[in-house]
Amino acid sequence: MTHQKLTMAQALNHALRDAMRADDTVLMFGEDVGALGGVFRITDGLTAEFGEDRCFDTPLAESGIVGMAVGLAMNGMRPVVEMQFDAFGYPAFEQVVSHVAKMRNRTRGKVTLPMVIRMPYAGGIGGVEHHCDSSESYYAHTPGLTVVAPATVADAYTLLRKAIEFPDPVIFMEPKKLYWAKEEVDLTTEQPGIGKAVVRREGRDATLIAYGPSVPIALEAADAAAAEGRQLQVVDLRSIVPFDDEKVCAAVRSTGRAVVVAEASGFASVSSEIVARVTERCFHSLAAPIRRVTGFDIPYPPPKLERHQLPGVDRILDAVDDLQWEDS
Amino acid sequence: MTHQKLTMAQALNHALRDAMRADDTVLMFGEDVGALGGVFRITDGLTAEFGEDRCFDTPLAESGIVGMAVGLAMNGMRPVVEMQFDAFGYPAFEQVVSHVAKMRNRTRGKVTLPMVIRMPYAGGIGGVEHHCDSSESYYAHTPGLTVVAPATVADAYTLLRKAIEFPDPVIFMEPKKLYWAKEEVDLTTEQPGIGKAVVRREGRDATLIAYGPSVPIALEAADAAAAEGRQLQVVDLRSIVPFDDEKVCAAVRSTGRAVVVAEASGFASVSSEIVARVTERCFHSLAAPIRRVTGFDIPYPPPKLERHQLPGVDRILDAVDDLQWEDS
Amino acid sequence: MTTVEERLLPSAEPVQLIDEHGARHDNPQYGMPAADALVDGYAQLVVGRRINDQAGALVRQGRLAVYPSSHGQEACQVAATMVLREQDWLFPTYRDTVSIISRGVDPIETLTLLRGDWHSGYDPHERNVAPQSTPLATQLVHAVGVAHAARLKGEDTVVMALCGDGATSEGDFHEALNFAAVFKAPVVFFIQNNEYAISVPLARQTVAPSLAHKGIGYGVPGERADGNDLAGLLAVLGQAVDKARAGEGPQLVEAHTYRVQAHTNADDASRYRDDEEVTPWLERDPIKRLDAYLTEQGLLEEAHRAEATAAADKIAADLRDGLMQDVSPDPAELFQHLYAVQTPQLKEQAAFLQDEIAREEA
Amino acid sequence: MTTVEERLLPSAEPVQLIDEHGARHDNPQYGMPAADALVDGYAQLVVGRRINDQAGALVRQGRLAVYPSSHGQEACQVAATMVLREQDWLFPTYRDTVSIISRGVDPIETLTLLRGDWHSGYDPHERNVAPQSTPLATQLVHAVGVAHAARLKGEDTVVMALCGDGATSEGDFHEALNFAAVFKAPVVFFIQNNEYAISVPLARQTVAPSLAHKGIGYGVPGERADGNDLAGLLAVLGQAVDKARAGEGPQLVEAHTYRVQAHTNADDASRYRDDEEVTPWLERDPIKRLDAYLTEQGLLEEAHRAEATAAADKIAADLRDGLMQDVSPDPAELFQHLYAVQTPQLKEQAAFLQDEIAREEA
Ligand SMILES: Cc1ncc(C[n+]2csc(CCOP(=O)(O)OP(=O)(O)O)c2C)c(N)n1
Ligand SMILES: Cc1ncc(C[n+]2csc(CCOP(=O)(O)OP(=O)(O)O)c2C)c(N)n1
Ligand SMILES: [Mg+2]
Ligand SMILES: [Mg+2]
Repeated sequence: MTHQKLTMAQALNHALRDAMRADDTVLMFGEDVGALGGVFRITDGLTAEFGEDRCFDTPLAESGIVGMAVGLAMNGMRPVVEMQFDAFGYPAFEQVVSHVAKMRNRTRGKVTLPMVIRMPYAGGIGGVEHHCDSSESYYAHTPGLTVVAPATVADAYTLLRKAIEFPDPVIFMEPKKLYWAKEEVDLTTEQPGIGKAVVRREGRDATLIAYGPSVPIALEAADAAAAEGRQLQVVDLRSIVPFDDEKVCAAVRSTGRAVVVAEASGFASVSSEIVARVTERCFHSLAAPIRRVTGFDIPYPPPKLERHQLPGVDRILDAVDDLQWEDS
Repeated sequence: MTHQKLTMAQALNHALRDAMRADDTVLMFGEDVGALGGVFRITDGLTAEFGEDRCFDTPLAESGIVGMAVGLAMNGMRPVVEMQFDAFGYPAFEQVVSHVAKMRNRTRGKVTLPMVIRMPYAGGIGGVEHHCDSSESYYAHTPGLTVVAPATVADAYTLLRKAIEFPDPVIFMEPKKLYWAKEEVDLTTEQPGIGKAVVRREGRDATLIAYGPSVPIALEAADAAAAEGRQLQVVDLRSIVPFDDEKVCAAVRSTGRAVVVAEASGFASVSSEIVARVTERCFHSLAAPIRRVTGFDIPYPPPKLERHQLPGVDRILDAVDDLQWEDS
Repeated sequence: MTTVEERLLPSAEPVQLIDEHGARHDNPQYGMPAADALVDGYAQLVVGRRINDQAGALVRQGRLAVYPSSHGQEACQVAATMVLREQDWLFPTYRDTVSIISRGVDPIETLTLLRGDWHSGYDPHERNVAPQSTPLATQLVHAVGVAHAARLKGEDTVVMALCGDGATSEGDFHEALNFAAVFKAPVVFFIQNNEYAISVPLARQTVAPSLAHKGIGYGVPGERADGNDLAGLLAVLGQAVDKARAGEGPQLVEAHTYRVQAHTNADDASRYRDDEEVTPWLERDPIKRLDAYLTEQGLLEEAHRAEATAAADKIAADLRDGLMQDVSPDPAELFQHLYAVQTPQLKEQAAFLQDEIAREEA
Repeated sequence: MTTVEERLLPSAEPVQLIDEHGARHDNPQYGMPAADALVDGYAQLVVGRRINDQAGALVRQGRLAVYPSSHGQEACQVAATMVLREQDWLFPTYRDTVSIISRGVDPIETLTLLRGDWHSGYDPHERNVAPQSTPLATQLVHAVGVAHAARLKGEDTVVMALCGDGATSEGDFHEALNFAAVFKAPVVFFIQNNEYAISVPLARQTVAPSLAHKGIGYGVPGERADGNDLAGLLAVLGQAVDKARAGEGPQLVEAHTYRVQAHTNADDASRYRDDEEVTPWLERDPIKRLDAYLTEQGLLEEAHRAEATAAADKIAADLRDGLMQDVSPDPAELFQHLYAVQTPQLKEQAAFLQDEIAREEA
């Protein structure tokens, strides 16, 4: 356990390195993850330290990458693969949905697939088309997958270590705009694991539910609200599947009001699910319908317009204002 | 307009035939849709009537099929393609999400893709793995697609005709267990179009919201409830995207209670969206939280266990009973 | 000196060591397999044929939901496993039931999928047989991963990956061959070209000179064999397995055979092909010709035939008996196998169903 | 009599009509293009080079978000469009800006994508140029569809579909070639093999004898050319286009060239390759050798050079001026282009944003 000031990219790199040191069946591969160290440098230095057999470039084919990982996992390895950007995970969708998610169930647990699919996801980096998708809802809707999204540097390390140790396949969504976020952290796995949400900020007036890139925005909004005298609680889901119903519902019950914040388009999404399940479970504790602040139902915009798509502090505060404070 | 007793499969066949007669840019292609007439016979006789150039078999590759349709649509054709079973649409996911859904937006409307992707979907036919998926949520979550699911023989005709005439790409989900459902129908396009829900049964006590294969079950449940003195209203969405907020909300407001019935796994799905958006809009009209009767969050079961996955009359009635009739 | 093209392109004609009349054809590159292998193979063909026929009967009796038969393709089915060692892996499709059983997997467990009890019924690790793959060509990339893992572990395992002619059109076929070649993974890609993908004939699938010609585009040697000649298949597949095992990287073999029956019992082949097309293929039957050859050579005696028939009778009876028993999978299983640790959501849903069933039964 | 292999396999060496020293090499199969085509091509190369260099400068000035340069690949860029007729189609990738502009598309509209204003800036129907494709190889199947539609309409249109060496590994490459072959679609698949896919060298991408060897697996004739020799490219691509137009079906051409610069300005090539590897390729520059050849032949005079330079200066100035203007796309557009008829949901969301912006601005 080391106390260091690190970026999220560095923390992820540490997690991979430590996992590969701890277990020599852990392999890392994908496009440009070898000599280059990945287009975001998450795999920087791994080939140098562990050799070509442990961290390597593949031909340019995402279905092949995921499919090969399936085979490696079937035969004793713990593959970690990178989809260069989350939209480039779509060519592998068939492998993910029909095999990664189903192999264990298909074989009644005889074949397990301990593997991790890492995806730099979401926007806020001024990327051109196909570089800023938020595809977590596709995976979260697919039974058999575990879907995780860190929001802090510390969690990036913890959750990636836990994902690699996890006995089943994990879709690991890395909020790419936070890659360069720096924090003073202890690199430790002594943190809540997969399936556990955490309350990042206490507050009695309303609950903001967020994950991945939306957590820092939610915290900012809570700061701003506090300045106006409203105490917003912020829950960081960390794990989308499994979902921490207990923690999330307890939080919402304690305030009676909630806003879900997510960057993905809202329609038929993870944010819809959160609204639906929390409402189902906490209906009589709610003073107002749960609001959503999500991306619009449009393709991710070009760089010059992306700020309109991203949930921002003002939009969150507007939604909070909308929680029928008067009439309830 | 002809009055006939037809199966849904036949009505779809008529729709294709009439569309191909009306417009010779309409093409039908995919796997086994030529001489065989499709594994469900939806394209029966089309090659014989219109020739190999209008209805034809392709090599076995779904991404190729959808991608080729994109190109044909770019160059003046109106392609209709069949994914043999909806789970075999996944290899084409990249084409659907990155191109079919985005081409019009990408080119500011300069390139339009009038095309239809037909998918026999959902279960209830005792099919082995990969033959009974319900993938509508993946498409509904993808901005730029239009997603339609008929529930009646008449609508199968109407909606397919309208989908083929539609200026933009339509994902056309055909509830395969209803292929053999027979009805006395008029084949007409003088019906509400894409984007319009219809109330299939009036009722003042609670609203069942369903689409595709779940509509007949919802109607059955309403019959059973009526026998017990409860009047259930049944709304058939018909169109998932665009969603008929107006009609659905009006229906729910009129009863104050609702159950969403859908065969797909519930998590992060179309059913989550319905609960979320109706709750957001009708919160103060609701006497109870909206319930969901959906498939479990598991891969579609093997034939011998499938009945547990399908929303059934009892399960729907249990959910209706759960709508807090006493305390509200 | 051979050019790279000579090394990678297939023979001008499919390799055939025994023709349809049972006559021997010598081939400079491929020797005739040992007599005992052929006699053993003969018995396996007879058993394989019986499995196909019995399974067909069981479909008609409603004991199996569906059965994609390999009737007429038994030489491919049997050869694919005969050339493997115990540590090797087989990656079968839905049509390769005979291959799986000839690999030693329990027949009833093998038919779990087609019976509708569960998605797959055998433990893949027991005999190194992957679950039968329904989504076409998708298993081929898994095969590469399994082979590569073996190489990383220093094992000399070979993976036999099966697919049909139709499946070669899928993107995953391409990615699998390329990955295998680049990583020199010990995989033998074995295409059973039975001329049809459901109703679609080969000519609609590809206009390549042959499917074996696809190898060179990946730097993978391609070879083709008569798919109804067990001897030729054993020679060609045997050599491919040897090369892969020796570290020469993946190999591609196309067997030219024919789907004598419909795609499955649910299919109606008369809608897309004439019976006349089928007839000549019945003459090319793999069992008939091997019988003729071995008999002519004095290698097959009545005792062998009787033994093979007895083995076939036994497995047919086993299938009949095994499938007559009604197995009802436990609904609780629906929630048990997705994750090592059941999620709270699945726990809730399992409890819901249990309660529902209890109330139904009450 | 040529065998099918001879017909479909590429030449033993990449076709080269002018070598890196500007010397002419005769080829029995490919004649030297007409002098005026070469002189015109020369000017286009000079302009293309300037577009690349100017765009690079504009990235450094923050006027473009990113620019994947085709510096060193201009011969491919220019040849790809020179061989086309007006009714033909071009399917470019993100790296093919020069090709698009040489096809006649407005330069500023072309750079809309890389400037970040919108996903694509030109009307594809105006010059029959598809939007630049970012997801690799996915555009190749569209090209087949466009070509097939043209055939159905009875037009003699040809589609030029571009991709890189890396993209050949994607499943869609495979499906596109196979569909084109089966439907005899008039597509010329033109691979610019610049030896890298970002950091990944060709040897990691494939161990095939060449990328042109991929054709035979689809029954598609493959050919390869020196990618820095405009003359050879015009000859080879010209013949491929002619054949496709004549109804001989798709053609595959691999140009062997080199990515002289990093993948984009955001890439650091020093992490994965040595400068020594790059140096010899600078010697093989496409402009230099054409200049040498044409000068030697007395075909290129100072006037031509001056004219080319003037055209280059002009386009550089146009780019500079055009990109200095700050274009702010209207946020309302975010909701306008998804559907012919805006959905109620998008109407609501557009109103929401409009209101938000109004309040911000208030
Ligand atoms: C990805 C995918 N698409 C479509 C199907 C439906 N399907 C099942 S078998 C089949 C034909 C396969 O033909 P081939 O590969 O030649 O194998 P064969 O059945 O002849 O053994 C098709 C289209 C499928 N299983 N998977
Ligand atoms: C489907 C997909 N996967 C990954 C990427 C990310 N990516 C962009 S360019 C590139 C390398 C492409 O190499 P190549 O095809 O050789 O073309 P070049 O850039 O050399 O012109 C990669 C991996 C992408 N754009 N699309
Ligand atoms: Mg076949
Ligand atoms: Mg390249």
